[in-house]
Amino acid sequence: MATFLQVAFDGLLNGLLYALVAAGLSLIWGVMDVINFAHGEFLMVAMYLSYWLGFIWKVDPLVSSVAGGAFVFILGALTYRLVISRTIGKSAMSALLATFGLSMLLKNVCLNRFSPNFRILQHTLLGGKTFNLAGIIIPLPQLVIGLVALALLYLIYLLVKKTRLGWAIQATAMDKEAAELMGINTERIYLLVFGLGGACVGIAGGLLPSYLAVHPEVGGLFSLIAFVCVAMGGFGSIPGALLASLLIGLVEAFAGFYIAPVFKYVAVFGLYLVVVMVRPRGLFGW
Amino acid sequence: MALLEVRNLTMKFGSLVACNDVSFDVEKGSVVGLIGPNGAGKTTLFNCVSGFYKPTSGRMFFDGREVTNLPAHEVARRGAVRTFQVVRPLKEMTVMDNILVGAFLRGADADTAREVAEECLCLCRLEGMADNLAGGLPTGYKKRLEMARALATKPSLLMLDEAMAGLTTTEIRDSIEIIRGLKKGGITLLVVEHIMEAVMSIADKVVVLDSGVKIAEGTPQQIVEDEKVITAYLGAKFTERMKRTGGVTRND
Amino acid sequence: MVTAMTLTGKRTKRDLFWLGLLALFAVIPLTPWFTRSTFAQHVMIQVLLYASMAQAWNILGGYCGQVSFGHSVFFGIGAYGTAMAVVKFGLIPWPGILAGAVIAAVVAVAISYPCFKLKGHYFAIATFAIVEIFNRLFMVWYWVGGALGLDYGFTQPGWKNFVWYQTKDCCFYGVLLLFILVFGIVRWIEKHRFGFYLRAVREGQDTAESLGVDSTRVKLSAMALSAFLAALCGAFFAQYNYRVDPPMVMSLDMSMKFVLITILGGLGTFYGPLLGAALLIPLQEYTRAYLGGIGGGVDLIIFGLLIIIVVVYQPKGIMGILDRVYVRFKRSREGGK
Amino acid sequence: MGKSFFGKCLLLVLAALLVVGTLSGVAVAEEKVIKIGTLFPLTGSVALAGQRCRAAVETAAEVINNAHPELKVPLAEKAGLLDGYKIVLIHADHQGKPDVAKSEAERLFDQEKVWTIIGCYNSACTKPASFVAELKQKVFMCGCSSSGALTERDFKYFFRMAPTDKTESLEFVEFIEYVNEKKNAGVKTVGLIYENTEFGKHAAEEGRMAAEAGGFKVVADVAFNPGATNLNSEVQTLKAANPDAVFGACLGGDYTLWVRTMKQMDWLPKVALNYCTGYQDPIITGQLGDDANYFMGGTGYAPEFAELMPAVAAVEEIYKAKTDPSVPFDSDSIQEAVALFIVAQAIEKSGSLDPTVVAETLYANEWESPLSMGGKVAFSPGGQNVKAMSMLTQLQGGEYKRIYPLDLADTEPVIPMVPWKDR
Repeated sequence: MATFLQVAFDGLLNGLLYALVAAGLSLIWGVMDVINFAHGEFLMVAMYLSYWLGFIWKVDPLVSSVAGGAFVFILGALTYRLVISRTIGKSAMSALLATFGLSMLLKNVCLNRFSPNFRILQHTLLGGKTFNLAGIIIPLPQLVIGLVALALLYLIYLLVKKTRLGWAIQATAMDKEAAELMGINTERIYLLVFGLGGACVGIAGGLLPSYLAVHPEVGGLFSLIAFVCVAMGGFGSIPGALLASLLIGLVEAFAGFYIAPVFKYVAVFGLYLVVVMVRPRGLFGW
Repeated sequence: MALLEVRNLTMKFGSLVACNDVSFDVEKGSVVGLIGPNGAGKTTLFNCVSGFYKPTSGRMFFDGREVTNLPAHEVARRGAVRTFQVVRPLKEMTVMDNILVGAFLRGADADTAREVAEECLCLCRLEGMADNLAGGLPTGYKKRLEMARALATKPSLLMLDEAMAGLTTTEIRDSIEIIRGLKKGGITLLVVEHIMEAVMSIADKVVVLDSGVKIAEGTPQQIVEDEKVITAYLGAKFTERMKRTGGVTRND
Repeated sequence: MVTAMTLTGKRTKRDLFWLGLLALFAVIPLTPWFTRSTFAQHVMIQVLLYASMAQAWNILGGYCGQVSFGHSVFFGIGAYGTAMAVVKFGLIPWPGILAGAVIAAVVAVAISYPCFKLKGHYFAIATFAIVEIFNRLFMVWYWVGGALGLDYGFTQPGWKNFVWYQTKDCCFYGVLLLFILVFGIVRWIEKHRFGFYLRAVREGQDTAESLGVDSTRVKLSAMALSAFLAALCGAFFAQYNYRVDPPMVMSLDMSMKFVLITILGGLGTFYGPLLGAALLIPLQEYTRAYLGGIGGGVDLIIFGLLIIIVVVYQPKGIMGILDRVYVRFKRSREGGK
Repeated sequence: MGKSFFGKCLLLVLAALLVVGTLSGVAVAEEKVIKIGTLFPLTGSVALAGQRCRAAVETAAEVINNAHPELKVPLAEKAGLLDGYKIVLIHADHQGKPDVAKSEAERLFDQEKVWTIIGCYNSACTKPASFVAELKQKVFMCGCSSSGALTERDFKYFFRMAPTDKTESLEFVEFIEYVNEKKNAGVKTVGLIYENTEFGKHAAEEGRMAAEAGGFKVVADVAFNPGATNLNSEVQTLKAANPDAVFGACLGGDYTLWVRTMKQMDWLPKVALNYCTGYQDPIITGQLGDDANYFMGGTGYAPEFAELMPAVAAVEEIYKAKTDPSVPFDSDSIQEAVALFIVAQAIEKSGSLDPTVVAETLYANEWESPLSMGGKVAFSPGGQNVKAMSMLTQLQGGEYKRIYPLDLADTEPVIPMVPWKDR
């Protein structure tokens, strides 16, 4: 029983991490109907930033995450200006392919600049700390990331649902032309959304070096899982993405433990297929 | 026996009843007009007949055989072909290729199909446009392309969904001519149309829908005088005018 | 009538060009450029192989408009088919090649039947998921070698075993045959009913249905044919590299190659896959050969940039650029008169 | 309709291709040069190891090409070999992909006209690349690829320096028997954790066979996909099976993740033994800090072995200058340097550049190799270095301490490993 709870808890914490990574993707997808293939590389860039801040100036990842968010916000906005804005209105795949090119570019620029070394921050505030809750071991870094994920998702939710800006975003997402007629600067909304989506993943990347090694290839699997989370949750639905991430985290943990670790991603991707077979627009999709 | 028989057709979307217990016949060789105010369920009915929607209840027979739950392509294969109210050209294909897609329904042979397509091209007066991309055509041409494409399948029943909406007067006249030509050629037509004069001038029979219910059926003359139709849809002025002009097409 | 004449005229002219191109390829092995350098031979073989792969994908992704990122699965099944025949059963590769291709087609239909009801990104991500699932299952399926992969031993070189050790001439002709097969099929399809139906389904599924096109069947047939041909390419890949393991053939990277080459060349065009491969593969091979040794992924940086530029500025690919140049060229000539 | 225009464009593209191809074929002819190719994963997920391997070969080439009388290494004293032949290295990158390795090997042999190739780190890449060499009857020198299958193919031109995973597995089991007996460790069960690749899978198979032959029960067999985002289920599975000893084959980042996850889950086996993996990478263990302590593994070289291998230190200085950030040799990269030294000695000794003669010479002699543990290299049919030794080390206080075999040991092993909470 203790093991079961432990596995479940690990799964939930990982699910929250996936949710944090997927949040930005979900926002971008929901508003612009664009899949950002370079999402994982945005994460990687933020992780490098956080690592170097920690390595050179001993800044803790908790603090660096803010810098990571800001940095990737700019990176995202730039990406939108230089690449994505030029693919809007073209075939649905062009943004995906362009961002695939971008992911290749970012990955190899980091490889070139920072070498393929695995880099780990030592002596971080959270690193390696755990506490025991009724027999369940809870790692502090993952827990903090999980809490940040919840807070951030809630903030995005509030932003989209409750603020003026959020209305503008929703209007743009529903009908770009109509929103323009209503005087919304959709170009700016897109820019902002892409930046915000970047910022979310930037915050995740800033926190991760607390326990995960940084290297140029680190983003790959994260972005795949984030895609699956977002698609499974349903077109741009933040609660959907959260639910899907938690489900994926749990399935990963249970399949990994009760079937075999090699099958854990088979189960994750299989789950996605099953879900979309039943609900072709995802859990919360319409 | 009628070419198309619709019996007690009902279509519900959730709690919304788009068509309620509609029955009518389309006789072979005739032109039947389907009219009614916006939201009366004309297009829904069309979608049911052409196999795009599965009706909630009711049955349909085409050429003596039941077509109620057949998929759209099968209905088309049987010979009941429709056009779309909002034109749907195959944008990145040329006009000729568009029509060829229809023509291929009656045989895989490319040369025969090409001959058929040429005919339809001429019939719908698209001769000079064969090599243009369909996506770049002006609206009027797109409407005619819809028709040409459907014709190329050699249908026995052609269902036109507002083939004249949004056209200029001259274009409407052309279309009416084309439809008359088709009728002469032995094709049965079921026409949804908003432009009353047009319907009245070509239809042998008119079916009127209102809020999903059939409220009248009869010759144009009968329909124009039907009280229910006048209140629900046509309005007294229109009837006056129709009587005055004797149902001849004109614009206002 | 005029139209009919120009259409027929166009047809023969294009066919002549196509035949001329094949003749050109056929004599390439006789040129000193080819005979002197096995690397040039390798690059040429890769160009034809990847062009064929991309064309196989193009049937589904370009002509039929169903952008699948799952083609490496079928490519992989083809590769495993022949490798199993040779390595596991000690046979000649031919029955394996055929079996692999047939299995790939069957698997493709089985997978895509439910997937085709997904739209847009949901479909794309489903194909990602399928690649990952297959990759991971093959990694632990020890009957087919699992993570260890299947390695070819020495066999008698020649057409019977479809391996050559000392020269690449026959390899080149082997891949040329594959190329002719794939491109020939697509050429044939383009002119026949199936080709029109493919494009009709791409441009508008409802419209196609209204004209009596069974869109599901068309898509499934396209998928099966596309997977069958991709599997043949996979079989050649295995024979050519003397080895198969899951990351080599069933990976997102490999899937992306199918897509990128076609998009770069021109989606849904006949020569697009060849043009894409003729640009991308030499670029990839030569940059890796002459910059890769320096390390630091410079070749991949260039590669990434190029993809962005092409996708953003010329979404119709090289064919689009050629079209534009051609229009300008024609206009200037007409202006001159 | 303009298709002839496309024809012209296509022809132009092809013509451009032809020109590029011709240019590339022009090789710079130089006299008295032996070209040697290196083929490592310079990009991709194991690029770090690949780049260090390349630096190691460069180091060996520098020692051979220039007069280094201060170094106690064969061929260091005078410049070049065979009366003034110099070694020129041609580097290539296989990106960790077997198909690329195969075509790059062909290019190195045919276009660059290299005399031999040293490589390829990944066993999966070494296989097709050495197959090419064998077909062309060229010598292939393999430093550290560990898959035992490589030397079971009866190739005539293939030579491998490092011990295989089989050798290591047997040594692991021997070591466990030793600690059971002398230290009362009470190890009865074994768990395996490995990345599911050619390397990991093969190592695990050998580990399982060796363990079962030694009478140990294998209670956990955990394969995982490299580059994982977390190893929770993997470690949880291990923890649930609770084996006394664990054989691990995890590279790079996965190794650190494994160790850290074990710490988080507060579990440790009594004995954790690693194949040539992340454990031996001084950078990675350095980054793990104190958490890396008490883990054990097979090690071909560590800076702490200076007294055993006195000649290495000076060579290592050259190596350090070639790596960025500057690192000492590790067990993998040093084997690649050995590969070049050995083949150069064989060329020198046979006085010939005929691959067949050199290969025969390689088989016929026992070679001095101050960079190898044990100092000697000799090959059995199939090309395995039978003198290859692996020393078991344990990290204590951040240093690799030699613990087994006993005649070379300098430290008592800490068995069982110190539990996390007592550290």
